Amino acid sequence: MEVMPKIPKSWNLETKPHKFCPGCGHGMVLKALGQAIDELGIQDRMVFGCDIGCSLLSWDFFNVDTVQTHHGRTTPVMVGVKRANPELIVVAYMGDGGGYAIGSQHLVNAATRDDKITVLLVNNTNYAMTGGQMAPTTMPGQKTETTPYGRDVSEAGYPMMGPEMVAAISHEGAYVARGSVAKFRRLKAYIKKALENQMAGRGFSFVEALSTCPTNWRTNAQQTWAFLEDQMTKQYPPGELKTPTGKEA
Amino acid sequence: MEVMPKIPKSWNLETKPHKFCPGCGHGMVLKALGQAIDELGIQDRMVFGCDIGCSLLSWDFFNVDTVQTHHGRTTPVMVGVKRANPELIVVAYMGDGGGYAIGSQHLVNAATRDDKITVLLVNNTNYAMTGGQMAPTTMPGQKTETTPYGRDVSEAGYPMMGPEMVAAISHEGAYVARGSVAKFRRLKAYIKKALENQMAGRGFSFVEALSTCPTNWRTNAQQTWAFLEDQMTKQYPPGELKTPTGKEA
Amino acid sequence: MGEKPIRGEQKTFMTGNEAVAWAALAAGAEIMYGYPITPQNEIMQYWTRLAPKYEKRFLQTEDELSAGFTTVGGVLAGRRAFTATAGPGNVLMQEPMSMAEAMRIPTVVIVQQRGGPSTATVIYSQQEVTLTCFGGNGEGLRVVYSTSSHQELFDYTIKAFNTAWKYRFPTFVLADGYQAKMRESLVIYDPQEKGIAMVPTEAYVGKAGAPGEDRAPAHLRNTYNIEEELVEVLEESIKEYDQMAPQITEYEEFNTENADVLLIAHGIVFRSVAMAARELTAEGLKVGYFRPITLRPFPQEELRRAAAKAKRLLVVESAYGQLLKLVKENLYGMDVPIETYLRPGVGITPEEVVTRAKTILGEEE
Amino acid sequence: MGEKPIRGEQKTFMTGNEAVAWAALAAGAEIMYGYPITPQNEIMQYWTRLAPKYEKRFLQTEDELSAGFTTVGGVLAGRRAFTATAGPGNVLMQEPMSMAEAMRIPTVVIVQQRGGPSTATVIYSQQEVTLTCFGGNGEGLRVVYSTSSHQELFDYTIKAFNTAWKYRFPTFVLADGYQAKMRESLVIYDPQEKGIAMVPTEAYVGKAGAPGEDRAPAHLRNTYNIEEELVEVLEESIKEYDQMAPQITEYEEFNTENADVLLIAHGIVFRSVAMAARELTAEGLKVGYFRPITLRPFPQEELRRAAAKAKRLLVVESAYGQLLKLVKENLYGMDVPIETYLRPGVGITPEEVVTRAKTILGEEE
Amino acid sequence: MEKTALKYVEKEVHQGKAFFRIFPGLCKGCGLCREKCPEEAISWSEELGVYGTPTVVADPEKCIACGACEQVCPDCAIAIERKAKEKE
Amino acid sequence: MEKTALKYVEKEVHQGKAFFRIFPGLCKGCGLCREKCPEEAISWSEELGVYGTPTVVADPEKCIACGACEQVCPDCAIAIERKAKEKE
Amino acid sequence: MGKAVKIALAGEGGQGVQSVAMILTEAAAMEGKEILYIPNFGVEQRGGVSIAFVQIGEEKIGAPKFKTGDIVIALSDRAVRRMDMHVGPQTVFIYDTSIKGVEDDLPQNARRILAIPALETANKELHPRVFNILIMGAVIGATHVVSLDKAKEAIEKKLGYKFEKNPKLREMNFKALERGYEMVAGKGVA
Amino acid sequence: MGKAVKIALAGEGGQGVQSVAMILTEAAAMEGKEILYIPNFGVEQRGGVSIAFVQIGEEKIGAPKFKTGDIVIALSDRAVRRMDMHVGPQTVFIYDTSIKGVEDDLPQNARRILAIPALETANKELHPRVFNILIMGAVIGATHVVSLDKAKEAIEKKLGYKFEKNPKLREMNFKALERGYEMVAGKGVA
Ligand SMILES: Cc1ncc(C[n+]2csc(CCOP(=O)(O)OP(=O)(O)O)c2C)c(N)n1
Ligand SMILES: Cc1ncc(C[n+]2csc(CCOP(=O)(O)OP(=O)(O)O)c2C)c(N)n1
Ligand code: SF4
Ligand code: SF4
Ligand code: SF4
Ligand code: SF4
Ligand code: SF4
Ligand code: SF4
Ligand SMILES: [Mg+2]
Ligand SMILES: [Mg+2]
Repeated sequence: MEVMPKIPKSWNLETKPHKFCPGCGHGMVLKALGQAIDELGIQDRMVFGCDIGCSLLSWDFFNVDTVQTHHGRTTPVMVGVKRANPELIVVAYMGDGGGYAIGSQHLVNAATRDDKITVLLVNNTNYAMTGGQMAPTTMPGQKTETTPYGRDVSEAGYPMMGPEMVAAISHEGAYVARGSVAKFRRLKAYIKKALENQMAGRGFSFVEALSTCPTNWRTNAQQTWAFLEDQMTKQYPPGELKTPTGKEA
Repeated sequence: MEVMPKIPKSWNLETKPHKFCPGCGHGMVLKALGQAIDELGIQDRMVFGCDIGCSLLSWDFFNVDTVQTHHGRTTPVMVGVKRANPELIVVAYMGDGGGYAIGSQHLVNAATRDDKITVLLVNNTNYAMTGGQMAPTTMPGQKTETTPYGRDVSEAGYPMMGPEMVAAISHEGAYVARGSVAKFRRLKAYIKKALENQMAGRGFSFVEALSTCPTNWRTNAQQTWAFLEDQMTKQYPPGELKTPTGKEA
Repeated sequence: MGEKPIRGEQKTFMTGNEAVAWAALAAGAEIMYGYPITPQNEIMQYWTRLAPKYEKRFLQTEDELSAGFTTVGGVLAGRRAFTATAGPGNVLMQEPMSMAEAMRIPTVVIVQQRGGPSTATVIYSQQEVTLTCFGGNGEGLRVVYSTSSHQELFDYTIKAFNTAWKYRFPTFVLADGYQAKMRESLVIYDPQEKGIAMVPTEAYVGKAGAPGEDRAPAHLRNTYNIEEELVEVLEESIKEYDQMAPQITEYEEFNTENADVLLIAHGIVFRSVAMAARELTAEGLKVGYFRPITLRPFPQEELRRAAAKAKRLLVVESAYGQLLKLVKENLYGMDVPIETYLRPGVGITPEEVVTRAKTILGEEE
Repeated sequence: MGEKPIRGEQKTFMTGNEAVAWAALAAGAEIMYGYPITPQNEIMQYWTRLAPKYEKRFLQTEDELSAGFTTVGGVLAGRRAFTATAGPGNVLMQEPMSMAEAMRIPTVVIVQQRGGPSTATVIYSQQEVTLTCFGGNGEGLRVVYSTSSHQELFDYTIKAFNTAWKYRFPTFVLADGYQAKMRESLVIYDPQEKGIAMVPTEAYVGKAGAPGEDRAPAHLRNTYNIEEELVEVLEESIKEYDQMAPQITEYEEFNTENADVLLIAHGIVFRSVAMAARELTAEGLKVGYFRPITLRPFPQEELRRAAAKAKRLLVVESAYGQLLKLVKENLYGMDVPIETYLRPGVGITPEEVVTRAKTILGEEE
Repeated sequence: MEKTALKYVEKEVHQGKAFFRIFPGLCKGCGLCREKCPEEAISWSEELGVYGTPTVVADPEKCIACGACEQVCPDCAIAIERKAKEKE
Repeated sequence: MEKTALKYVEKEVHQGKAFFRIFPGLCKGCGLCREKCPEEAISWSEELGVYGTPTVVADPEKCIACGACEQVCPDCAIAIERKAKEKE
Repeated sequence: MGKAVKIALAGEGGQGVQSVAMILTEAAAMEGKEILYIPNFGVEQRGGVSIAFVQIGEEKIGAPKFKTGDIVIALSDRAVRRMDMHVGPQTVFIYDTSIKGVEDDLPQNARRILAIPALETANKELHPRVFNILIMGAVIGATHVVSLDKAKEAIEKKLGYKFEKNPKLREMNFKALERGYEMVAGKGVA
Repeated sequence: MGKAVKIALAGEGGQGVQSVAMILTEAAAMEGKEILYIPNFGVEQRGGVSIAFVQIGEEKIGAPKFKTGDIVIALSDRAVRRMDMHVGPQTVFIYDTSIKGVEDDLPQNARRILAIPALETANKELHPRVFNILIMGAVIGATHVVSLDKAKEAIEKKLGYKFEKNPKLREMNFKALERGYEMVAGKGVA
């Protein structure tokens, strides 16, 4: 028997190695998603939508029907697909810029409407694809291309607490969680629950994944983990914020 | 001495009677705002921005520098004004459609950024100017032109809890309240606090005003008050959600 | 699909917005996603009234960006989906439509023009011609039908779905606030009964079969890493657009043989022009008209033929030269003098056209 | 206003985006509000680096709608404010700019074109010509300078602030991804030192004095209740626009006397065209060029004069006929044959232009 | 505000301690004041308002000059004026 | 996936109870696995990865086949395989 | 597209000009005529003068709005002023006698100006609610665009459900129609 | 705008082709030449082949990109394949001898193809870090667009702060520059 790398069945092998940078958290998030798809056996009825941002590099990532949309617009495209064919399981995959800045009206309204879709948002504290500008999630004091002297919250604003916001406006059957690529199993569990929530038709489901961007952070492996695990997790506490049956025990 | 009607000094008498319908809550909200302006003595350094929606009918309402902007865009215009000239006291006046639907990305991001502006949002549970379509705030079961059989929350979504959302993402110095034209004094007090908060440079301030729209509700005076006081206030509890010094005692 | 909404031909009397809603139903449209804006609101309002009865779907979205992108999503899922907008909403609609243009997604959009620029008026104009034909950051690979009566609003809304799905370019039906709000008579019908076959829809995503096994997965994108990839895709689309053009261009003309003045107008203004032409002809004057029905692609050859026989052209529009630009561009190389009657944002009556034409005819003598 | 950013003339070597940031500083711009998009990002990045030193303001907004509307707000407050965008961002920017157009708000926008339609490429194109000149639901009452070198990016960015504030129309500086990202030499300077006076800014709101007492309050609107109110405002703006036009149109030409081929191009493609023209001339061929610098208003008279003396025109652009449309429209009535070399979304080298021109010259023999 | 908007109809109320004034040129006849009056003191008047609809009038016997009607009137068409002496 | 991506280098680890496999054709040399190894068992290897950067190798003495490295690798370049007998 | 009779009706929000237009065009349609009816609309939901532009003819109607009408009816002072722009030398201008203070604002160039006691008649002889039907009668009296019988049929169609409950209403409406007709017919305006 | 020498350098992300371009154009600018340098850029932040398009001449440079270069240098197998489109009959194509498996992918129509042991030389004789400077030397050897002295000046300007701390580095870089130059100069390509 040929020895194969341990790659989720739903991944598209032809496009591997993928297009993300070395050490990019997108790869881990998509691995978690791939495994979740495999475990739930939904590859055949999935539609994966990816945003503009580094997430677009996943346009041919899966052996799953995929639409690469516009910056911030993956939520409405997937809402449109899901409502047109509720049999499908749709995932809107986006960055923090796409979800919390240019597409925040879509996120907020889809959550309020309780659209039965799954939004998977990668929080890497910056606009990665455009070369590392500030994102709504950039940490106080963090240097980016548009906060070259560090994010001054009194001018440039505070970090956006996405799952907290979604939890505040979503409803009974919604699922809201924040995971981290540093806790892979848990992240995968959240993603799986979010998909299951959609499969059960219970409500909107939203997972923010704390992720890494060594390229724009300009960090080596050690610094990458440190920034994610020490700093980001302090600002953005992982955990489930809303589950259809109440908070995680 | 000539007997004059009791009209706030900051109102522009030349354009009175104003353009709102008989019994329109906009008139009451703007009366509260007018009195607040008078009491705070800020008429000379105010900039009033009004949105598209019935709020646009206030484009010449005050003897105050006024800009009528685009649907949903009053928040960014006022952010632009305020940051360009922080001496000014700016009010972004809008409807629930402008604030929670098409302009929700601006609301959410201005709140997160803690922009030092005051947003005054009129919740009349519908898109009034366009003739009574559903708004994000339309009540479950409420009939509108686009929910002719009553708002079915499972299809058309749930009412948007605006102040709750803003409270969830805003910061220390922010002020967030929901008032009602049925409780005029309290509404005025909220608006005044919101303006004071801006004057003190403490943070973002946001007041949602529960309001009336007899024209599109197709209600007589009694039904108008009943819908506002019995039904709307149940869905949308008035009160202060966030004050710079903590919750209202 | 539920019951057929229309049986037989029915002469009715309704607003243009109502006519659109019925046409979409008749065409078998399954979904409308939209955002309110005057003067197109009643399309949504009629649709929502009819939707449950015919098992149609509807969503009032949070803005026009969402309306456009959800419509794109609906089409990707294989549904005959449409939206409607106007004015500032049409400006925003260009973002989703540029995606539809890039990815050849057969969206249908009804545009009820209103005054511009900016919020301007909620009423009427023909100022969204350039925007609808060439909006977005592309080359305007779309189809735009400009209608001038309720009958046409009905007919071309049905046709728009077929053009869109046959050629896979975003297709627009252009009208205006007057058309939206006025009532006049028209005959509504079921297209099948009239022998009009509806082009079948097809899902782009969520097709039958396991992707990667039974079939290739759909990997749809609008972004390319290098210029050469893009130009290749664009050239293919342009080729197909140009091939399609002669098959779908439409126009209408009258008295084009040796006209002293050939009137050119589209949409509702064309009605005033037609009346004026008929009246002037009755007075023994040599006045004809040419009306492009497809503004994009433009009936270039046909207009050139007509213009070649005319002494002068008179372009009449409720805009400041948007049709005029199309006319000049398409007539390049000819030198028939072009006169204009341009009234941005306001209606034009037959009397005004008659007066203007007579002035021109007078000048000529 | 802090220290002068530039003293004396300095020959430097930088990217186009850097040149824009320096030009804005030199022009005394006080505010940039913007949203990141490749290829304009570095304008924001340089601005944010320089901002604190010169007491400039900056905000990265939540999207281009906000960037445009905050810029409008900044200008209303009396500041020299600008933004920069590209591609899909430029599509969205049309909504705020239609408000600026309606209300005569002197915003300045730098557009670094990229491939289209839709997200397409982050690299390069000339496909935003129609969008930048005529975007929105209006008549395109704006000024568009198309630059072709870093020196011009610098010069025209400064000029844009003056044109905007003098005439109160939104003003665009058009360039592209190559210009944004490439490095070449230019001379930067302080406009005052060069005798260029900056047109003073003026607040629309928040002026001195008590409104209603010392002065009339500002009651600014873009919405009208009836058509006739709108057309009145529009006609006034159009009149002022048309009066302004001859004062600000700019162009450049070479060898236009009896050219066998007159090349027409703008922006960076013009550079290839200029090189080709020079090379062909050196070979003894009669080849000239005409380059519109203002695409809006268009140098109509000047092009007509040049074209009248040419045997053929060759329009060269990295788009599928956007400049071509402008040329045909502005030359209407003439019949010089127009040849084209249209390469949507990809760069054009001098060699390609030479080849194309020679083919045409060959055909002519 | 046109001159006609400044015309008013006045009633002495609250046992002569206050005036109830209605400005027909401002009143749109919405009736909101009427519903809010705690004393049910307000009724429709013969006098027509700005839109040709009836305006309101207070019953001098019932009105206690509480000001609720003034407060809710979206058009500032009602003014309750307590007489000066009362304050003394 | 090109054929070269399927080449792998294998080490017996965890006292022979498992394999540590690295697929150089997938490894981008990010080093994230190295930092996450609880046993500090991973070091850089001579073998170059897909971008010409060093790949990683596990020290058979130290590696306990915990799988942490496999889990975090964004490129699925590591596969830890416990031998079948272990399960028995 | 052919010539048509052009009618403009203007009044305050509550005066029911739009329902007059609806019923009138309905009647014309029932007679097999071509009609075109468009209300004015703007940003305000209420408060502006409400105008109905109606055209009735034998052939398809051309343009939806017209500069000047054949018959222009104004039912309030604001309406009188607002409609001035729609009056031309061929216009018969009709307004209600009860409207005060518009003497100086009446159109200067109308073919004919007619004041009718519509409001008074409705209020005193009939019922305020049938004021608009009376106006409809006046329009027919001035134009003969439809027969009174068809007009009654259209009223029946539109309001029949109300008449069921209260047959007196039918009578009153028909009466109003006729009274309106009489106020104008034979006055040499049609 | 005049003719210029057209140079395209392509390699993997870490190989430093963009800094070669920066230093080279800096040197040319210091010599009073006109330069135009543009990197390729796309949606991927890393992972694609990195290309620097450089032109150096006496007059202002025309177009920023060119179809085919005078000198095209490819430093990895992917770069060899990617640069094929930029090679024409006037092109001198240079690649590193260490690149394996590209025999069939070398351009067919180059004026001259030259394999140079740049990587090996850098790794074995000098230090892997000066590989890109060695390549810069090769470019100069092939084009003589700047003098070696100016090149050194530019290196000094760019890396001087590092040399302060470790003067050995300066020596190594200059050495690399010269070794690269020698590998190509006099090979009849310039
Ligand atoms: C309308 C529009 N504006 C701006 C852009 C440019 N743009 C592309 S990706 C991006 C930011 C991406 O950041 P994020 O969403 O956080 O994703 P990441 O790259 O960090 O994964 C921006 C601003 C665009 N493509 N479209
Ligand atoms: C971009 C755009 N889309 C749609 C509209 C149409 N429009 C005008 S007002 C309005 C809704 C107003 O509702 P709301 O904000 O709740 O204010 P209200 O009238 O209820 O006070 C809409 C959809 C517009 N003007 N611009
Ligand atoms: S730039 Fe950052 S987010 Fe984007 S692929 Fe690279 S590491 Fe990942
Ligand atoms: S429509 Fe409703 S919100 Fe608008 S003015 Fe009338 S009552 Fe007020
Ligand atoms: S609330 Fe005011 S407008 Fe309404 S009826 Fe009373 S007085 Fe008149
Ligand atoms: S003042 Fe008080 S008691 Fe008197 S009428 Fe008004 S609400 Fe009634
Ligand atoms: S985490 Fe994966 S890609 Fe990164 S160094 Fe380890 S094996 Fe290589
Ligand atoms: S399996 Fe565990 S112990 Fe072994 S190398 Fe990986 S992380 Fe280290
Ligand atoms: Mg991000
Ligand atoms: Mg509302």
